[in-house]
Amino acid sequence: MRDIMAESVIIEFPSDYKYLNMIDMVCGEFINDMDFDHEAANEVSISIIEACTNALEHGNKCCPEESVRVCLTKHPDRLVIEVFDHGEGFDFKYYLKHIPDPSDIHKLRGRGIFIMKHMMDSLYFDMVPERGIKVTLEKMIRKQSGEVA
Amino acid sequence: MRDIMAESVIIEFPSDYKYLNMIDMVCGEFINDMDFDHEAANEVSISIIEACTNALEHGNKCCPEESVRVCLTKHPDRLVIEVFDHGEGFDFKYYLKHIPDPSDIHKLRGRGIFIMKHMMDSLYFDMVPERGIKVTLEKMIRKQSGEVA
Amino acid sequence: MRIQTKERNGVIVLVFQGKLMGGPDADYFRDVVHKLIEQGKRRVVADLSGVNWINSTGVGILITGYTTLRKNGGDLKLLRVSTKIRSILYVTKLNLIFECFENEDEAVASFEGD
Amino acid sequence: MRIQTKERNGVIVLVFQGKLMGGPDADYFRDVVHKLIEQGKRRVVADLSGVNWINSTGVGILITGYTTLRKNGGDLKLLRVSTKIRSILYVTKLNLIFECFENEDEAVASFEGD
Ligand SMILES: Nc1ncnc2c1ncn2[C@@H]1O[C@H](COP(=O)(O)OP(=O)(O)O)[C@@H](O)[C@H]1O
Ligand SMILES: Nc1ncnc2c1ncn2[C@@H]1O[C@H](COP(=O)(O)OP(=O)(O)O)[C@@H](O)[C@H]1O
Repeated sequence: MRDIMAESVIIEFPSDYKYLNMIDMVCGEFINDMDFDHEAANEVSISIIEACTNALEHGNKCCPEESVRVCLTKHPDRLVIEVFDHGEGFDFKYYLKHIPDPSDIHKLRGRGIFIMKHMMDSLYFDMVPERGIKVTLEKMIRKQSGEVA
Repeated sequence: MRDIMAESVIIEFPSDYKYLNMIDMVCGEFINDMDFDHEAANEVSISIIEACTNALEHGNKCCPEESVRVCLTKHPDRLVIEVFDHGEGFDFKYYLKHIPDPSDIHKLRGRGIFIMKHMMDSLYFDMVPERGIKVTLEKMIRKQSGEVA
Repeated sequence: MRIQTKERNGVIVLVFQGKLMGGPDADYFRDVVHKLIEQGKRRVVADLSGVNWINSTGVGILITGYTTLRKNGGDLKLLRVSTKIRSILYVTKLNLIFECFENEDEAVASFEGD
Repeated sequence: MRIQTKERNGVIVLVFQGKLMGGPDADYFRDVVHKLIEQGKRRVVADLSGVNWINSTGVGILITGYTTLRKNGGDLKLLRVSTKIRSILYVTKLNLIFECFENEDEAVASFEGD
């Protein structure tokens, strides 16, 4: 698993919305020397905010004593974002097969996972024993031609 | 030790100078809603950079696989910064009693600890078993009058 | 999030400031919209230039405002949408729902003749 | 860190850009200073307006440049010092060593008559 060329930053913060911009800033700074274009960087920023919002709202029930942990890893060909909460999890296998229509104008919520799935190259969930949900997001570095690095 | 009113952010990064501005940004954002004036915030920023520079240079010998861990904690009356490295430590008891003159114009280095000691309200070192040095810095929130909160 | 309200030619311009992220923001905006409807004001422009942080729930807040206003014979149009909001609208296809403007005069004028 | 060199009335202005933090920066600046001395150029102004990150070693780099130039009959003066650099100079009392200027013309002119 551990890649010699990989470089990681880990950040852990209380379950409060006010820390979301800190995370976004850290992630923006972290990917600054990766070859993402403006659009890709934007998609990463939107997705990390969605993942952290879910962790603090659904996982940690907005309880400020429960922290959210984010691990950012830079590989030569991709960025990996892992977000951990302390919650009880949910039936993500079922959910991923039944993602609701995000264009439904009668719904306030339920678009976060859809958005992450579409903006990142991969999204998966794990239930980490004695901890909670871990969401893993990956974004590949694409070369000019649109090819993956 | 654990204070219910306290709020912490933890960040861990590879021993590379390029992460120092990320740390400074995180700390600046963290203390944003604390009652520090511009000068105090500046002193915190300078001190956290000194502490992290020492951790990555002296503690981790600039080895990028060794991480520096920073824990920021907001108390009602003060900010606490803890910086951990993976080094062998040094004779800080002796050093703190013999801090060299920082105005010596023949020296390139040796001013970091002096600066932290003068800019923060307290500075202490611990040797953490099986880990390395931990530096703890504290900055009190002063009310308008100059009184400590 | 804060919302400032102004009126121009019978059109309400809501100027959003700060985060648009769900939680209490959803209730706050719903109340604002309901009060407007009670006052018979149903032509609304949301100026989003001051929104510095948004997530999918923030976009959801806008869409429920839109739905409520439409149900009451009104409309919600968007003004000065950032790249981030635009990307979220696009990927969720909600861009097909919202009329977006870059210029306040044009947004206000677009209600004429309704 | 990058340093651009320009000359005005026999005074060298070194324009610093980026981090000033020790490590390789110390060697780089020492080389720059030594080359200037070899060329007989000993009146030097360091323009620090482009330095966005500094630590105590960065200040140490400046002070060793100062010491080397003084030993060779020259001087190093500072231009556009940020609040952060100023605080470090002040607490270490190195502010008593360095002449600081806000204006390039004044910094250059200060060497006249030396
Ligand atoms: N970390 C998590 N822990 C528990 N449940 C989660 C988590 N992330 C997502 N969920 C569940 O998945 C649903 C869909 O999430 P999402 O698409 O992000 O929309 P929203 O958060 O707006 O409901 C949530 O309503 C929640 O029930
Ligand atoms: N985290 C650390 N681990 C090991 N040694 C340290 C650490 N921090 C400081 N030191 C020692 O204390 C000395 C003084 O540190 P400092 O005042 O910051 O100046 P400088 O880092 O420029 O030498 C260092 O040269 C080093 O020997």
